[in-house]
Amino acid sequence: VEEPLLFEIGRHDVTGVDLDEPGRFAPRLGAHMRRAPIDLPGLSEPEAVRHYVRLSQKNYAIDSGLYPLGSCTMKHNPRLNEKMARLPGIADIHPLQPLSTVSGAVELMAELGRWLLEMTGMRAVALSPKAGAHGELCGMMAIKAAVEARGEARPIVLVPESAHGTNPATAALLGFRVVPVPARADGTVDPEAVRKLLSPQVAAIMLTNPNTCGLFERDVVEIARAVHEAGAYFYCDGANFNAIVGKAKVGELGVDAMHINLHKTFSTPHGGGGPGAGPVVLSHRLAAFAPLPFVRMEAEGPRLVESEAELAEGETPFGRMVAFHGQMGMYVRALAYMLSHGADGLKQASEDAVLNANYVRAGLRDLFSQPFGDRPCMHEVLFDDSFLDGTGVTTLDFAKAMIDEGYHPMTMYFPLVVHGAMLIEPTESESKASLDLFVATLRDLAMRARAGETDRFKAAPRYAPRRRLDETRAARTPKLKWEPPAPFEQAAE
Amino acid sequence: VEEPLLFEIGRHDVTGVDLDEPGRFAPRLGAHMRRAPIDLPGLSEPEAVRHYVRLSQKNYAIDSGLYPLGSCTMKHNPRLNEKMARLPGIADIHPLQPLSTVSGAVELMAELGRWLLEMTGMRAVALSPKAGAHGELCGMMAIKAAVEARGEARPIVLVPESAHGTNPATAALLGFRVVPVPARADGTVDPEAVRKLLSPQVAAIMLTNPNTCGLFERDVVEIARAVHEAGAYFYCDGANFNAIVGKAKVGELGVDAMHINLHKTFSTPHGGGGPGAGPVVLSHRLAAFAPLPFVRMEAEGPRLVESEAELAEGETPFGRMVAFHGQMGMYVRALAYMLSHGADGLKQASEDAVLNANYVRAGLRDLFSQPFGDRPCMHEVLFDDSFLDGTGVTTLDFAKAMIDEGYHPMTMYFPLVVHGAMLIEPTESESKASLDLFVATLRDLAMRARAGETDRFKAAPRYAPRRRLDETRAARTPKLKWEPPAPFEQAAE
Amino acid sequence: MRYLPHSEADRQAMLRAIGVGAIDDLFLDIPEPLRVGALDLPRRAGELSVERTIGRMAAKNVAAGSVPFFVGAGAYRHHVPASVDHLIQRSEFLTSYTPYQPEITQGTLQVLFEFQTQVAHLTGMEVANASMYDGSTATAEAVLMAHRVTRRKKAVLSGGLHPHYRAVVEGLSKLASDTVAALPPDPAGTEDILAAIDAETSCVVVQSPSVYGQLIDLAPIAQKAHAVGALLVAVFTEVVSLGLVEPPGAQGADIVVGEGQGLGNALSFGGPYVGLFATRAKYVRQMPGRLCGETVDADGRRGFVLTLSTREQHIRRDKATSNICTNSGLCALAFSIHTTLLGETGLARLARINHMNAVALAESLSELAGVSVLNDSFFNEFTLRVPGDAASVVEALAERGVLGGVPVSRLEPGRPELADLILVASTEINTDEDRAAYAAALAEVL
Amino acid sequence: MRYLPHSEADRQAMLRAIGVGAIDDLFLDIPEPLRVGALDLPRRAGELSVERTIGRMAAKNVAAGSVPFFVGAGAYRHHVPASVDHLIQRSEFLTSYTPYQPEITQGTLQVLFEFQTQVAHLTGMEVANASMYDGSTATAEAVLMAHRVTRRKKAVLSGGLHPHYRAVVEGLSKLASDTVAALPPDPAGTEDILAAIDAETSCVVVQSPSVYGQLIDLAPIAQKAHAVGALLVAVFTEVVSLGLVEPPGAQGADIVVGEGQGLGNALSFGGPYVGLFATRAKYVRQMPGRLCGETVDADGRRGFVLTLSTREQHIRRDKATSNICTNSGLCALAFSIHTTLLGETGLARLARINHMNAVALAESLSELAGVSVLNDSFFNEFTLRVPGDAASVVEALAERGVLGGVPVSRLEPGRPELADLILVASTEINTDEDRAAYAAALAEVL
Repeated sequence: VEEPLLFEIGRHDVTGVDLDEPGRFAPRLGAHMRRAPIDLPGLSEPEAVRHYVRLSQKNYAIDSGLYPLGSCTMKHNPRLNEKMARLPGIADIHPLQPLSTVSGAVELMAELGRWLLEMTGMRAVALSPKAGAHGELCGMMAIKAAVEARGEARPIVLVPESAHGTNPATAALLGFRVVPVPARADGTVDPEAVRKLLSPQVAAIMLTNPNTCGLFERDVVEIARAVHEAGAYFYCDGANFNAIVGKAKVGELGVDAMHINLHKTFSTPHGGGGPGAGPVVLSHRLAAFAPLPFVRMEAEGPRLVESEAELAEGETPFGRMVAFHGQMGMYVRALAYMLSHGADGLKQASEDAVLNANYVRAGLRDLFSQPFGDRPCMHEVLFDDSFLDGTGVTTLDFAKAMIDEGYHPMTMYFPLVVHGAMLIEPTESESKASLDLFVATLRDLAMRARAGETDRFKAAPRYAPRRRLDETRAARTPKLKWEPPAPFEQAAE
Repeated sequence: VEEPLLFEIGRHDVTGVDLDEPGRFAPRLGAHMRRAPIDLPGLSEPEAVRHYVRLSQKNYAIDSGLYPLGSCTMKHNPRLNEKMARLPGIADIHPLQPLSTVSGAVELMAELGRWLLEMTGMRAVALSPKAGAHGELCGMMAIKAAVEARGEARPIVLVPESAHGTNPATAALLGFRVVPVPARADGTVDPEAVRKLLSPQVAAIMLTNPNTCGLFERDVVEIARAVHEAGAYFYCDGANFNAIVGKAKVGELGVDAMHINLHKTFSTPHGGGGPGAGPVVLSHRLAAFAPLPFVRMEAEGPRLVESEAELAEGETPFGRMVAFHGQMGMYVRALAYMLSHGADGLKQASEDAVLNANYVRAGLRDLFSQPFGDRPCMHEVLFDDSFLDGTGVTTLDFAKAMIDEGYHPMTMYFPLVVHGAMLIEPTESESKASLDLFVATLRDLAMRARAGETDRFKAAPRYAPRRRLDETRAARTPKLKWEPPAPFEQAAE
Repeated sequence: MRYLPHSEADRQAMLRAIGVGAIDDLFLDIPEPLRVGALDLPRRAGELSVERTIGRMAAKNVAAGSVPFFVGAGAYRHHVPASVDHLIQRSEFLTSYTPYQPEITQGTLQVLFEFQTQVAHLTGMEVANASMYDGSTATAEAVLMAHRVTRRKKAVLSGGLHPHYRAVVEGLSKLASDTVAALPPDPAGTEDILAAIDAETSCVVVQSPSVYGQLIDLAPIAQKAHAVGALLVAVFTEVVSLGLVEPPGAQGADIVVGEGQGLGNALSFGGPYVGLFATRAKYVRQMPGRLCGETVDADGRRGFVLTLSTREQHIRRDKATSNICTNSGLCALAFSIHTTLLGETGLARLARINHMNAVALAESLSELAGVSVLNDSFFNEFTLRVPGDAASVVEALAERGVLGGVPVSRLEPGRPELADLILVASTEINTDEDRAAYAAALAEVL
Repeated sequence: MRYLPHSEADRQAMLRAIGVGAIDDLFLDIPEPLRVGALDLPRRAGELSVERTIGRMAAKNVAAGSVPFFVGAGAYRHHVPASVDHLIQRSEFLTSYTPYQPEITQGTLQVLFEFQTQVAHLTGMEVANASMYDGSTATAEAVLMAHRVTRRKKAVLSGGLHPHYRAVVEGLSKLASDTVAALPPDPAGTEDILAAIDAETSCVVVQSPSVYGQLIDLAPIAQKAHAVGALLVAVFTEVVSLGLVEPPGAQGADIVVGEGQGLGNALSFGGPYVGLFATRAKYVRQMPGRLCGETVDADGRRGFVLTLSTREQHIRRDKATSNICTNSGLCALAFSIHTTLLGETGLARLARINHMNAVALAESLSELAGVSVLNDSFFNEFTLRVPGDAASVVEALAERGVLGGVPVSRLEPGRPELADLILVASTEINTDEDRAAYAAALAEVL
């Protein structure tokens, strides 16, 4: 069933909100009154509810099926967290109401920070970044501030080729020059290669660990030592932190800054593209540079430090990442998740995530190709497209065929270091039965590809709300908002 | 995508609720400890959420499309009402906690009663019945009690043939003999026919108004007068009250008792089959017999009368319909609906409901057949199957074909007085655009039926989670709960 | 008005299409003098206003979750997982009708099939229906069903049956000219119900745990009933007890009815709740209420439908087994989801915690001078004897911020011998602090 | 653990299938000495326990809805229709990922397309993106974009810009070696910003209504900026104002950014919110953030996709227009639903009510001795001058149960000339009683 656009069914004189027209009063708008209508169609409540319900029904979601997006960590979103985020004492407090009326909120931020620091073994946390990439920016700003505080100018940042695109983009945003670090044949970074690139020009290395090939960088300690010896900092992309919570503390690995995607590791919902939250943990080398605002533990309890006027000795924040105090709505969800799991549950979740990825790997290893050999992976398993050689089926075709089987595709063509990459992350939320069915389905598809059923793949998806969309056309002649159709006479020409 | 049964995926040692095992204590169960396991499989929370979300996706709902079930009144369910029903001061109060701690709840019941009485022009209200049929039972019990209080025995109840099945069933439950009242050619009840059936043996007439043919019983006042003159009572089935709220007061029409389906007229959700709520309004003739508990207005405010020990002069309740005080969760939703509409909105809703039904009637009248001629209807429009004569398509086939067009079928084969009845109630929640599309679809189907595309109808539905189900098989060898599959050896025989 | 989609222009266009000049032309059948001018009620209100009005009423009530809370007597406060309420609010469940069109309501139907199975397992019976209004009406329906099965008209009610349930059965029986023999209130579970069963008896109705909390041995009652051709109707008001105590089905019950509110459903001042109804397979065609059954569709795939509807009013009219034409669908869904989340392990553990908390409370309170527990066995509720008037004690406790239970006199007014009894319940929601607060407040009050 | 589906038996079977003996065999790459023994954190907790822990924290905060509430300064308390929160909690929206697979995410994509259109119409601009983190980060991105468009590096910030926004722009610019010329705080809107614009200027950033509530005439600023080849970046923090005041697009703005929280989104102590970002069509390829565009599928049916992603980091890496790789999807959905429910009529009326309430409050408060309103024009917020220290006044009001606004000193500490100013906002949630309570409390405090 097709659902029209709001602009095709809405009417300017219909509203789904009952408000009484105000009585007469003397406005104080000066000369600033709006002159033209806005052009905003309205819907009554029944129409609006149906419009959005029907639109929602065109979406795939974790709640409706396995969502094996590698590196994205589509795990279960507990409903308790949603309930907690809607408590009036959380959802209905203003960031600038007197601090005396929000002590519980500051306590919650302090408690979240305490958990994050204990899990990572770090010194300080900047809670305010609004997403993972924003956290990267925060961490790299802290590093740049630290470099400048030492009176140095280090214009280079090292980034492995397997890194998320946000890493080089973030470095570039701050004016750094990005130098790529090659990977070893086994998919990990060679400390020797890093050492060769290090110099007094290098401000930092940005490393993802576990990396985007699903492997733990086993030489991470040696890399960290080399980086520190060169006077540089070690930024860790925490996108894959969910594999090692309770198993390893990044502080002990030598990391200086790492963002934590609360939506990946701590289950705050992805919401079709956000909002996320990207707190950054900082080592003792960077702790002093944490941006405003931050929570300081004082004898009387936690205190929210909002401005430079309130700084104590040794606190040298590099500035401010956002208005207000960050994503309270996400903090509370993540804290509810942490409290629910506890130390034992968090460790178990990491273990189950790794167990599930390896179970999928074990189920597919004879039919699919692993670019770095048949060895255990962390929370996600990477395949390349060599098992499709000669079939005429591409990674994209294969992924789209999964849609027809009722699955969301895995992450494709990432990391870039692997040809036709397929990155599968089942997460700890999937049951064995669910994985068995998934593996069986992928095996069946692989065999069909090899059996020459190429058409089935090229035509996929056939059983989705839409078939493949013309992305080239969208980009070539961008149509980014609704325009009224041409009048009938013109249209008929 | 198929969804297995809970019993096929659940495991006895899996739970989605974390509880700490209690420590040692001395139980006081006597000899009553359970001896055998219950056999209840469990699911973790992610599995459970997905199980029920996927099941839900196999349902049609108002929120996903027009639901033209005549007599069922599938109107929009405002989400504000759900929010109000979940306020801790409503959802989290116990029916037997001290009355001093629930004065707001009693006030809410009183306020709901006030609205119902003003809308109906009646004297008293029994809020506690749990559904429409339960309200019928309540009303008929009040009538029976009133008859008995007069020292009479009147074993007969008159019921038109077009009545809902609950009417005769209710009367029979109380030991009444049901005598049918014939309808006139125009689909309404003839006061003369009623007069002929009236006698000192008759306790009551049960009449639906507007009736199930979607017509207002225009001689209702005359019928009421005749009934009263014969010493009998007038029970009105209030299933169709939604057509006349703010347009006519049933008290002024001569009704002695009427139940009100809060889910039909006042939008409490149908929930896939309940819970409903069926308060009964009573005339001065029956008010004294209202069952316990009831709210009495006193100088200090409303008071909840729970037991015979608390009765005042002239209060002679016939007993009690339910434990506790009825459907508070539904009261609050209905009251929120009433407050939202107000007197003006309630009247407008009735008018729009009638307008919409007549708009559908006007859109179809040339192609469909109206059993009682081309005249205005109330909130629902009745067609018969004569327009399908010779096509080989039945009412059932036609209805199932609607499913393939994305619509829930209308009510079929009811009322029984019309051959192949199709009863369409769009409700006031549908927009003109929605009705235009609906009418166009029905017209298209009718033309296809006449064009001889019989197969399309016989095979319908084809685009639903299931095709037509074998109801005979279900009834002949009832399988009413899950049984484990036979072991493989047996199954293979 | 936000719920009404038409603009004035829409309305005018539609009237034109219908061929009438004004909306009142469609209401001509209503006799002119009886058309309402205006209702004496306020006009429309926005959400904010409605929230304020209802919020003010709600704020006058003491929410159970805000105080130490020990009230039961047929409705129990348990913790319901957040996912339950989320799932039942899904549009596709919440705003769907009774699944009369099975092709597009398999979701609701499969839920009902799973629910029926869960209820059958919990009660230890062969077959369960798709739910009733609540426990009290289910009990009344069980009595009517027993009349149909036995073709007798006399029900014997135990003195441990919830007084409201008794009143519901009595009220209906009285007006339907049936007989009810109700035994006097039986706080300690010592009545001789066997003596009340005779050859006229259609059924004997026994609640366990009784309204007083007492656990009752149903087996001998079933034996005696069967010996005279009567049925045993077993009743429970706290479904969580079935996680720990022997189910009625294992004790010979013929019909088992009860209140399912304790799983998945809020207190809500008494409703909506969900009645459970289970029986033996051989009586299924005498059963009231909806039933969901398994079948296949035209392509041979498994599917579910409402079935055996020839028992029901919309087919059989005055010959129906009941006038019921609904179940408590959404409450049954909540019940089923909560039960699924618990599973065998979770429900048993939940029941043990309830029992432990009640035992701890009973021990603590009975240490107070003059206070005693009447029951020798109980699950999560017991009857407390206090010195003096129980109603005053409960009120005094409430003034001290403790909701300490239900004075028996509220359910059985006018019986001085019961005036010093309180029904006290404790579930998993109660903490040690709650119990300490109760004991302290009670000591203060006495 | 309730979120983990495996039973122990499942885990053992899976380890066997993988071919390892124990789970730690999968973690061998972590250097042995660095493997964590145990975290110094509590163990797992049930829902009830988590609810109690977080509930206790929440209970220590004063919820805005529980008191007369007049706090704004960049976040506004509006009434959000209940259906908004219901709809955004639908699993299919809540638990879906970024719509990179358009075939199975048309729901999210169509919502974004509608959102972009609504934002473009509201701001009076040609094109809008699919949302940013919030208003402050959108402003920083606007400055970076202006640098790219003009190939200059100096931003001029008005003294009416929210100080937090200014800090975000300054912090990033400082570390990225760009220049920021920020004018001093300008409560009354009297600064001469035209004088600050020169040939080095990439953009001039002006907020209207300013953080002090003052409405600013943007047209002359746009004129001056364009004359020197600079862009006008117009900022708003209260999107509801656009229902009543002239949009920036009609005044010559080149980039319009703002905070969308006021529609559809709760206060939530500052986040998550939703940044709005709109510009001219010719700059679209310099725009940061996600964009949704219309196209067709293989069958020629209309459909939507994320587009122009060659601007983005996952394609362009260090050449991207921004490092942003998310939007504020669910908040944008809430914004869009609320806007749809309001429609033209509703939003205009809502804005008028806001303005009326603020005017009434301003009139009432300025009757008090020594109290004055600084602004000659404003929407729903204004700057109040009080005798004495504004921070103490606000604190004293809070002690009397009135949340009366934000002392300017909290945003601009260390500026004695601003120490007697309070930012006071009033929206449709305020009643006559709220305003009377404020006036009474303020009279008492002064």
